Amino acid sequence: MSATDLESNLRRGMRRQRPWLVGAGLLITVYLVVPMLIVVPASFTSGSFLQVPPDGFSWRWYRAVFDGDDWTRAFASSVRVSATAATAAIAVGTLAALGLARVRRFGRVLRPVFFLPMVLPYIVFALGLGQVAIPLGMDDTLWPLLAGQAVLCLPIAFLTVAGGMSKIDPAYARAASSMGASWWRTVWKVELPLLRRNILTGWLLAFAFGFDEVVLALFLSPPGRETLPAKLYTEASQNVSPLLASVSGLVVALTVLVALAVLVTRRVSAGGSRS
Amino acid sequence: MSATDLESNLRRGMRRQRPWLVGAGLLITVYLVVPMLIVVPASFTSGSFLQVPPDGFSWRWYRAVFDGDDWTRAFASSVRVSATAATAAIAVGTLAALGLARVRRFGRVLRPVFFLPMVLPYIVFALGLGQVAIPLGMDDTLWPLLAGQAVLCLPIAFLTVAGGMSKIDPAYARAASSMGASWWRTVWKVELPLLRRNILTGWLLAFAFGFDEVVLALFLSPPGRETLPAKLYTEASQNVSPLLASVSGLVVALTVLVALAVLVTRRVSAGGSRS
Amino acid sequence: MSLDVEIKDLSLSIGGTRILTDVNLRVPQGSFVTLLGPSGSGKSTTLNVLAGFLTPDRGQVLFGGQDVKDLPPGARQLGIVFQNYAIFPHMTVGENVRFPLVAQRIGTDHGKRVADMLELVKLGGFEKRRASTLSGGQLQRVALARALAARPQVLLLDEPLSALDKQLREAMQSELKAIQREVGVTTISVTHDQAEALSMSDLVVVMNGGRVEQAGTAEEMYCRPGTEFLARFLGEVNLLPVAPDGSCRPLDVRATDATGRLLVIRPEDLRIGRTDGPGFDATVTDVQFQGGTLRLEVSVPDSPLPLVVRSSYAGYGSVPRTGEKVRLSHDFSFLHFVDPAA
Amino acid sequence: MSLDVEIKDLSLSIGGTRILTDVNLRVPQGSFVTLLGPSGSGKSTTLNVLAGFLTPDRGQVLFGGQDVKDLPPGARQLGIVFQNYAIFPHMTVGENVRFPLVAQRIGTDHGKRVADMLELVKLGGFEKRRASTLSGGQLQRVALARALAARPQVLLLDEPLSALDKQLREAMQSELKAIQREVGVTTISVTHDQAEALSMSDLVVVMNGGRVEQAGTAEEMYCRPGTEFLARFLGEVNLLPVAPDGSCRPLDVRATDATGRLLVIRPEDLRIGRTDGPGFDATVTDVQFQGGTLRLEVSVPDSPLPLVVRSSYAGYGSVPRTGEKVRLSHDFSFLHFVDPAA
Repeated sequence: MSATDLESNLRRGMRRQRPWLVGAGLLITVYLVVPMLIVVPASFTSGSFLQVPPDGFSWRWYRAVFDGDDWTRAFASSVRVSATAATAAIAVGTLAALGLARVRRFGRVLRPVFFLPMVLPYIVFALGLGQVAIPLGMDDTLWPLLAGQAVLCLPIAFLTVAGGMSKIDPAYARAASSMGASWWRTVWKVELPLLRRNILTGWLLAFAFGFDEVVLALFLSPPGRETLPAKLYTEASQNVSPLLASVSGLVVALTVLVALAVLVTRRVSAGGSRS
Repeated sequence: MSATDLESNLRRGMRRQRPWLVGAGLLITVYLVVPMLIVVPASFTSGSFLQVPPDGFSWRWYRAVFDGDDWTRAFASSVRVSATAATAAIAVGTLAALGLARVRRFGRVLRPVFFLPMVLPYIVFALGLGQVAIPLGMDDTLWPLLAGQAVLCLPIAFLTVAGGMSKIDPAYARAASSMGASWWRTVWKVELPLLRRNILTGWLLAFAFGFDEVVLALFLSPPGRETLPAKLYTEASQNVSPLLASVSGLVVALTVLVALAVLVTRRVSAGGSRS
Repeated sequence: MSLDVEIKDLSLSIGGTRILTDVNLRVPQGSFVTLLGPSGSGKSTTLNVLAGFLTPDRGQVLFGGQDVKDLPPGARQLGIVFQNYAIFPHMTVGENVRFPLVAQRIGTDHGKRVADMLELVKLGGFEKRRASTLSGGQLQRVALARALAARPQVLLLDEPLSALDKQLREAMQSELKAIQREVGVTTISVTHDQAEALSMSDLVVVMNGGRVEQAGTAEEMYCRPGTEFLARFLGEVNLLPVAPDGSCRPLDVRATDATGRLLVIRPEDLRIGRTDGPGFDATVTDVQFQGGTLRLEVSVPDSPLPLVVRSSYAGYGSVPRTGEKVRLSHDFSFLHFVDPAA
Repeated sequence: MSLDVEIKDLSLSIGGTRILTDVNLRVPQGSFVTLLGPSGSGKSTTLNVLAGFLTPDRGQVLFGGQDVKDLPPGARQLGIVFQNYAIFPHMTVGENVRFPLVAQRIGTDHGKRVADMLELVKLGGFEKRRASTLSGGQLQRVALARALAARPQVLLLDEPLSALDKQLREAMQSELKAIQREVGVTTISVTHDQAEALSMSDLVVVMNGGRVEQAGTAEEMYCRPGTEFLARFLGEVNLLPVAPDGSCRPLDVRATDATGRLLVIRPEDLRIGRTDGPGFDATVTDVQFQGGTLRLEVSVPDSPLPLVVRSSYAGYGSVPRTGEKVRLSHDFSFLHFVDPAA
């Protein structure tokens, strides 16, 4: 029996006294999931208006999504943008996590900087990027959007990798260096292999986050290459058709798939470290 | 000398071999801060157009913000909405952190649910909330927006408190319960006091996040009570005046203040636990 | 005030793994019992069942004859000293010790009781001190005062001294035992430290693989271990197989009724002397100075394994060297045998 | 192959706190030296300076006469066994042991060297095993094999046995020492375990408050401690003040040239006997059975503090009881005094 199992059972033993807190936890879960449970059924309406409860069941609005090619183009554009941004974010976030772990005291000061994008005023950021893009002649390209989304994904990517990093015994790096390994070999042969599951999880989370991002996409998408959320927003501010709900349903399905993938990698990772 | 100090010095000793990684860390910091450094100076232009570099220096556009009362009203509305949402989020997040810590094995399954809002398609969520609000007769009130923002702030609030919770020796709760304390006394007298700095930090982060949120605000703000980011967005999609930059500058200043407050509470907390 | 504790046929599985199997244990009222065993032997699990943090699959836990299985930890009238003390860091020493009194609504003059308890553990006047300003030894005392404050019927100690330095640990052993005797509370302690178990306990219970291997006084356990595991687990031992003819080389021992069993010889039962002394020839193969005693390994022509000898530093006159020829004699008042482990 | 190590006037402050003060140390080529001390004494810091993980403020670190202060850890030709072994969990045993060979581009036939090293630590054939499938004792062996693979000039051990169970720890002590002797590498170990330090080391260095308190062989340190701290730190001790007239109650000792100093009497220097024996009267106040030895505290009319006596279990015939009257005699071949601590 591992210590974790014992620990978990000890807590389970306490549970019987505390159904209140558990109940609260379950309620919160429901609260988080409810909005999803409203939009998705509404997308199966057979009527012409988005309403709760839906008016009959049909795949009508899902077929409509795939009828024209504008939605699929937006979907492809979204995938391309968020995959690129997630890759950039995870690369930078991993480097940062590796670097900051080596300068811990200084790192403690720098760390909050990585939370900045979480509290960054998105509109201000989008305006700033737009302004920078003009003199650089990039205002009609995907670069400003990519750069912006990469920044916004950075906290999620960095935190995931840094979380893994903080669980790696610093003695590993010290051991490698004492055996004559260069910093590069230490990173490549020791630290990155130990972090690989965190890196995968971080990428998936960053991708999911970028895929749903609206504000930058609206300000910075070049004409004709707008992302799915940007198109959704534009459509939604004009008229609320069930088509929006069906697109939303697809987005939710994709998000859930990514979330499941994250769960699986974490499960595998937890299993690996337990054995 | 504490173990942490030694650890930090051991890492410092390794630094000399790894200027590369440290350099990368610094570059990333610059990259994050640069967009801010563009928008804020632009707001001090004395000209009539938003441009980089700014055309001379003046407080003109800052005065303009406070001249009319529409911006200050939007600001007040934002503060009210995000303070309420942050309070709700921290209350729920704290309850959840306390509850999930007690059902660890089950909690491991539930935990990812709290990441959901981070990957939630905002537009879908906003549409869902809007749809729920209509039959409840709340579509003209602040309630849907408050509820929505509280959900979006939840991960940040939960993670901050749960992070603190995971550092609290579970023996404290076991000790309290073995001494005859009810679960309520254990929470109130032992766990909440130990978590109070995490709760404060979580509230500040949730507030800063909610303050900058655009999408829900656009969809769910009742007419005449739109929040600052919503107003910014509406103005920005019509014309890009330096007024936007000056408002943005104020928002950034506020955000930095909140971030500093977070830093101070963390510093104090770190100091307290070290002594 | 104090109750006897009994565990009957206790079994417990966690996540499909059997942790405890038919554990039986009787702890007389007011006595000090230590559960000792290698890690994974189930001693901590047993303590957690007694505390009420774990619910057994089968079996009974009786406090004074009453089954407490369905009572939550807080209703069992227990005092527990946790391994890392679990002193609430945001409270003063006084508030910590007062906690069980307030939680269980015991008595009215809490100030007096807190002062008395702190006096008992020699921390009189520490009421206002923050827990975070205390040393490890002081935390240990506060934990003991807090555990005893509500006049528990049973005191549980989870590796109570393992977080202390060697010097402090030895000083606290006597003191903890003295306080326990003064208060008279039935005490069950869990430890992996043999010296602590042997020196503090009225009764030692050795656990192995989720079962009780043997229970008895420290002397019984050390001098008359019931199994090979026990003989090897407590201290060092030489186990000499008894040949079919009853001889037990290299000793001049005859034990025809114990053929096939193992003779238990403790290192301090063997004497080492100059080559002109009594006994039989041996060659020193290893010498370890252990402060006050010498631990020697000697090889004997007839024995495949080296014998371990522990002798007082003063005994031999000078320290023998590796390779030196010596004479080995033995000195025991009774012969004890165990069956070889399967 | 192996180098002598010398530390000269080493001083180090971290965050404004002085950790090491004028540490001087000479480790002869091929010897096994243990740094021993209470926590916070600076022994781990000294090891980290030797490893190159910390840079001293002042002083020299010489390997074979060459100052290595400016060499990074990887260039010092060190082998280090870390406290928790730091065996890379994502590699096999073989890959772990090969790591320093590849990193330092040593030799060509890595497979042979890895196999040899695993043979040395009795893990032959374990190359393909995952580190995560090994037991604590096996991890310890892999760590040792990896540390020795690149033929280091100096081997550093950071609490090498502290993560092991008592039984395994004692078995590994002999084995580790044997491997060190076979390889002949200069070895510096840090430990807080006195038994480990005394039994394994050619030289014990006791540190206290960032300074070297005393260095010497285990016997020197135990029998002739230079300071009161050292006498109390290593094992138990009775310290009897010498009166102005040179007497040293309750013993019949005269030491007119040591007035004001403290006579060092180890518990095993005292003998306990029946009341009709030689010596002086004493009353047993505490008895602890420690397995093989008895630790007694006896009160003596003339001494304010009780005396600690350690006697073989067999010596007295039966175990004395608390309150029993006994006769105490002593038996030492020389008198040793220390100055009382300021």
